Amino acid sequence: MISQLPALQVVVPLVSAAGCVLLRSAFGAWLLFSFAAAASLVTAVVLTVQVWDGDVIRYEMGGWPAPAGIELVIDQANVVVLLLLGVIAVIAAAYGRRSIEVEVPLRRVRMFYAALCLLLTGLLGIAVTGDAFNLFVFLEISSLSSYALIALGRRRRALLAAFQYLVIGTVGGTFLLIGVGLAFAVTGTLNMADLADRLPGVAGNRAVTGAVVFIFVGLAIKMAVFPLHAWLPGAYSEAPSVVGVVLAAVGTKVAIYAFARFAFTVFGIDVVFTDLPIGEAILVVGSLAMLAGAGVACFQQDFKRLLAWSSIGQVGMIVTGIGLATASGVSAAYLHIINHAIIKGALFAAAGILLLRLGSTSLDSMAGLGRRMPLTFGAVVVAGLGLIGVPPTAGFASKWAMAAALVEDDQWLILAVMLASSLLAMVYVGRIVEVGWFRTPANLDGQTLQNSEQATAGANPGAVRVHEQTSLLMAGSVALLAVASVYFGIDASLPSGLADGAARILTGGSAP
Amino acid sequence: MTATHYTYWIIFALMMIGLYAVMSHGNLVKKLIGLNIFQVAVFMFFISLGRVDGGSPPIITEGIEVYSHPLPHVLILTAIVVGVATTSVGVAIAIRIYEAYGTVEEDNALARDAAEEAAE
Amino acid sequence: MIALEVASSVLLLAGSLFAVTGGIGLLRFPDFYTRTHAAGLMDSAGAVLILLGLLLLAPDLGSGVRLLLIAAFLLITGPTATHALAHAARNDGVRVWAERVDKKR
Amino acid sequence: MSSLDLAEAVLLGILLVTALAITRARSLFVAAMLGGLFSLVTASLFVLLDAVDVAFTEAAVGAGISTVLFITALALTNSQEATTPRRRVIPAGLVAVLATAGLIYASFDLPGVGDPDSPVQTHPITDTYLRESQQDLHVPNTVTGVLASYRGYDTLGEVVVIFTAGIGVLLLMLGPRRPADEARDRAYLQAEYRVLRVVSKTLMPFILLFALYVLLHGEYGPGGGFQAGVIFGAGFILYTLMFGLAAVQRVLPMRTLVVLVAVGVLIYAGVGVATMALGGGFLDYNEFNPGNPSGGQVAGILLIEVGVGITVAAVMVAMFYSLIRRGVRR
Repeated sequence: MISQLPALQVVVPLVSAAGCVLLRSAFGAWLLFSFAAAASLVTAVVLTVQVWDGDVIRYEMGGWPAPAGIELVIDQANVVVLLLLGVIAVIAAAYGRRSIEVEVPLRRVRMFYAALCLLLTGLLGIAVTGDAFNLFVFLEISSLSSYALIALGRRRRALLAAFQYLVIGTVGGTFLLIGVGLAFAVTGTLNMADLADRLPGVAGNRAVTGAVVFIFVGLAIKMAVFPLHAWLPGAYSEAPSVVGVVLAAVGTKVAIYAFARFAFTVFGIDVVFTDLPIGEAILVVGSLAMLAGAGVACFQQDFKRLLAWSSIGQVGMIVTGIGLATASGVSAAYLHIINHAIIKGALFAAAGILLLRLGSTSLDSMAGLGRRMPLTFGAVVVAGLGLIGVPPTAGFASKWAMAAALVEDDQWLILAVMLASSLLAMVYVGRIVEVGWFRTPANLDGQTLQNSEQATAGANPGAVRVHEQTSLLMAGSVALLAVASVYFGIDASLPSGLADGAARILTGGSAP
Repeated sequence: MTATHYTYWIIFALMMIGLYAVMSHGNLVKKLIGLNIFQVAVFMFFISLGRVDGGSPPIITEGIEVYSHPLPHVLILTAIVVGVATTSVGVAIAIRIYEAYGTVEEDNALARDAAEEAAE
Repeated sequence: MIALEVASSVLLLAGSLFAVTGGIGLLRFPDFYTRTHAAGLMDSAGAVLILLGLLLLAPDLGSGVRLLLIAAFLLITGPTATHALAHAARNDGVRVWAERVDKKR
Repeated sequence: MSSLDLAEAVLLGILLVTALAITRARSLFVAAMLGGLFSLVTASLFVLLDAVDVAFTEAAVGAGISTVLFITALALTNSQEATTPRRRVIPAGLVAVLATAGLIYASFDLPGVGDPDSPVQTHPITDTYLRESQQDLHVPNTVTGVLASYRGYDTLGEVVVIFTAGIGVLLLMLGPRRPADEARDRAYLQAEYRVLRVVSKTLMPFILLFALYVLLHGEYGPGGGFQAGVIFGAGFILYTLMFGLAAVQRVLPMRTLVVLVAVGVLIYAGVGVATMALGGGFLDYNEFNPGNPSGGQVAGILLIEVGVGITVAAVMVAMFYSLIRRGVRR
């Protein structure tokens, strides 16, 4: 049983997706999704324990040894991602129970859960695979399901956001495919370990350079690295709340993992960072992203949009850590992947509660929130402090690690940029606090939540009313994430242990 | 480099036309058609990698010794399916956009959203 | 053997001629219905003649039967498609070309 | 230049012209039909490049399904395109030119097309796929062997992609059916389509038979579960076009289709779970017949191809149903 875990990690949510379609009740579909999420988390925990000492688990799909067959690879660099996915999936199951009921028409709920299972399958599949083409296939599974899920947002602009994401995301996926093709042309293999063995033999080849550039640009689109971020604000802010939580917490993170995997274990530090100026390019782009993301976030009028722009800045910080290509830089990047997932998950989950209670996520509607919904507001403030990086939050821990990594590499300018972006974060978080605490609430009667389809049909008989009560499961999810974001700031041993392990595997030069 | 590289270059030109069509056109359906051209050109690139001079289709037959490489064919079979799956979801979203906005021109739809925002 | 090859070449050439004529017709004919006629010709006569030409060169029975089946399939679907096109055009109110329309231009 | 090279060059030329014509066409119907032509010519090119399985699929999918999808989209939206604003032209052109320049730069170090000494051809897996597979699988069509066995996990991913697309389209398109739709269906049935109906009714059994042939013959010739599913689905789509939605739904209601979509995926994944339960790895078909591994391989390959076929056919028909129902609603 234990030896089958790598395959089960992907297969359980996959089979659950098909099961959700077969079931006749929405509650059954929810149960199945919850089961898939819990199973993913348990599997991830067991796998983490198994590779904790730096072991690498290889699983041969179909019993064919790589490179003829496809292998799954589990090591410290991807168990972090698996754990995050498991945790966020469980949160989504708890949180979605009520949130989906309100935001999605009943007849679509079963398929909605099926699509969530598929999103999970795709993201897990990217994380565990040891084959470059297989990564593309699972990337497309996760992308397709997220396009459909985003399009189900309540407003009509969700459709436009989903379409824009579909077009640019597919171009990104195809760029990845071109890059894989170029690498295949000069090595004859698709297996990551085999690629890593054979690529040094063709070092300096212009086709390899092309492969690096196309794979990285393709993944950068999926990571929403500035200036390829255009799809992100619309997609994250218009998606149904639970989809927003999952995507904001782990969507881009999985692409960042894939990026690190290609950079460090497939092409290797020598090709990417020594021979080519990719590291410098990443640092420039990451710095710009930190400034632009945080800067634009300050001017947003909508809470979710503000959070989405803030994500662009935070992704910039994570890739900066990877661009340093040092053990401490990669470790800091991984630490921030973990912490930012928790923080953004909490904030998007809180935004979903606001949507339910206030019928809107505009900053104006949040006036006086501190008095009317003190707990939710408290969670928003705690997580917001994490975005700025105030001690003792988890955000502080990862920014501190990042600052140390930058100092170690003498990147003073980038350190200044990072501090500036933290100041900007203080501005946008400050705006939320100012609105929520110091402004008086507007009149809220008669506001409704509308499904975009119903709105366009003219009449809206099925429009959902603003809810009086916050569901316990939703509030609990937000509280759990907010508490975790403080706990990991006070006792960072678990996340930093994971991050250090990942950095060791990636920068230590061992095979994938 | 040999003379056979012209195949690659024509394929790259097709990719360029597709990519240009995706980005320059504001019509959503046209964007999807452009995306198709772009992807099909990438498929041709992969298939041309598996080709061997004087080879036969990789179906083992007695008396034939040289076969083209089957792996690129397998990959592209999968990629074609991925492509049409994307197209179908894209078409569904485009139809919904038309129902919601009354247009499939991206710029018009964006303008209508902006007008809506200004009215609020 | 030579007789077979000659016969096959004649059929292939005739088929190609039909295809080219059909193509020219498609471009040069004045209205929808005449163009459909040209396209239908290309579909049926051209393709079937080429298939028959290939049939004479078929290396074994299997390929021969397949070629015959394809030809039979084309003979059924080609005219049906042409019919469907013309039918749809008529339902849609597409006018038949007449000399005077041309003179006005 | 051999005649094959000449044919290849001509086809590539046609492709270039077609692609340019597509971007220039203002009428989207023209663009969609030219898109179908583009795929068909590409399929011919794939035959020249020895990729018969891919050619089959590209013809069925690119020229068939995609074109149907685009035409449906146009029927439900607008068929004329507005002029492209000038501000889009320059950045789009810049990106396209940059990407192509990068590719051409990379291509100088690529092995030539057809080079027998290229890394792709000399890698040990080439031998695994072309020679060893004949002992391990006994499947003459190596494309099917690699697709269904060596890289069976990829193919599972492919089925899941189709499944995801089906779920996505249904999520976006499904709506309740109204009485007015039924009336329209009846009106449609009274229209004069006798020739078409007779022909399609006659062809229907042959189409379904051909689909089965393609499914079962996939181990020996071009074809397999995916192509079979497409043909099967196309048969039902043809029937729907001729006899209306209500008639087909008596045979194949939407709920059954949705169940079939999931069943296909479950068959494929179930084969994997079964091999796990038998003590092997996921999708290790040898476990089906430990005494005679190649027999187990053939059985496993056939089973998963059936799963693929079911899902693909069901998704295609379900998508088509939901799209034309949408049309009737407007």
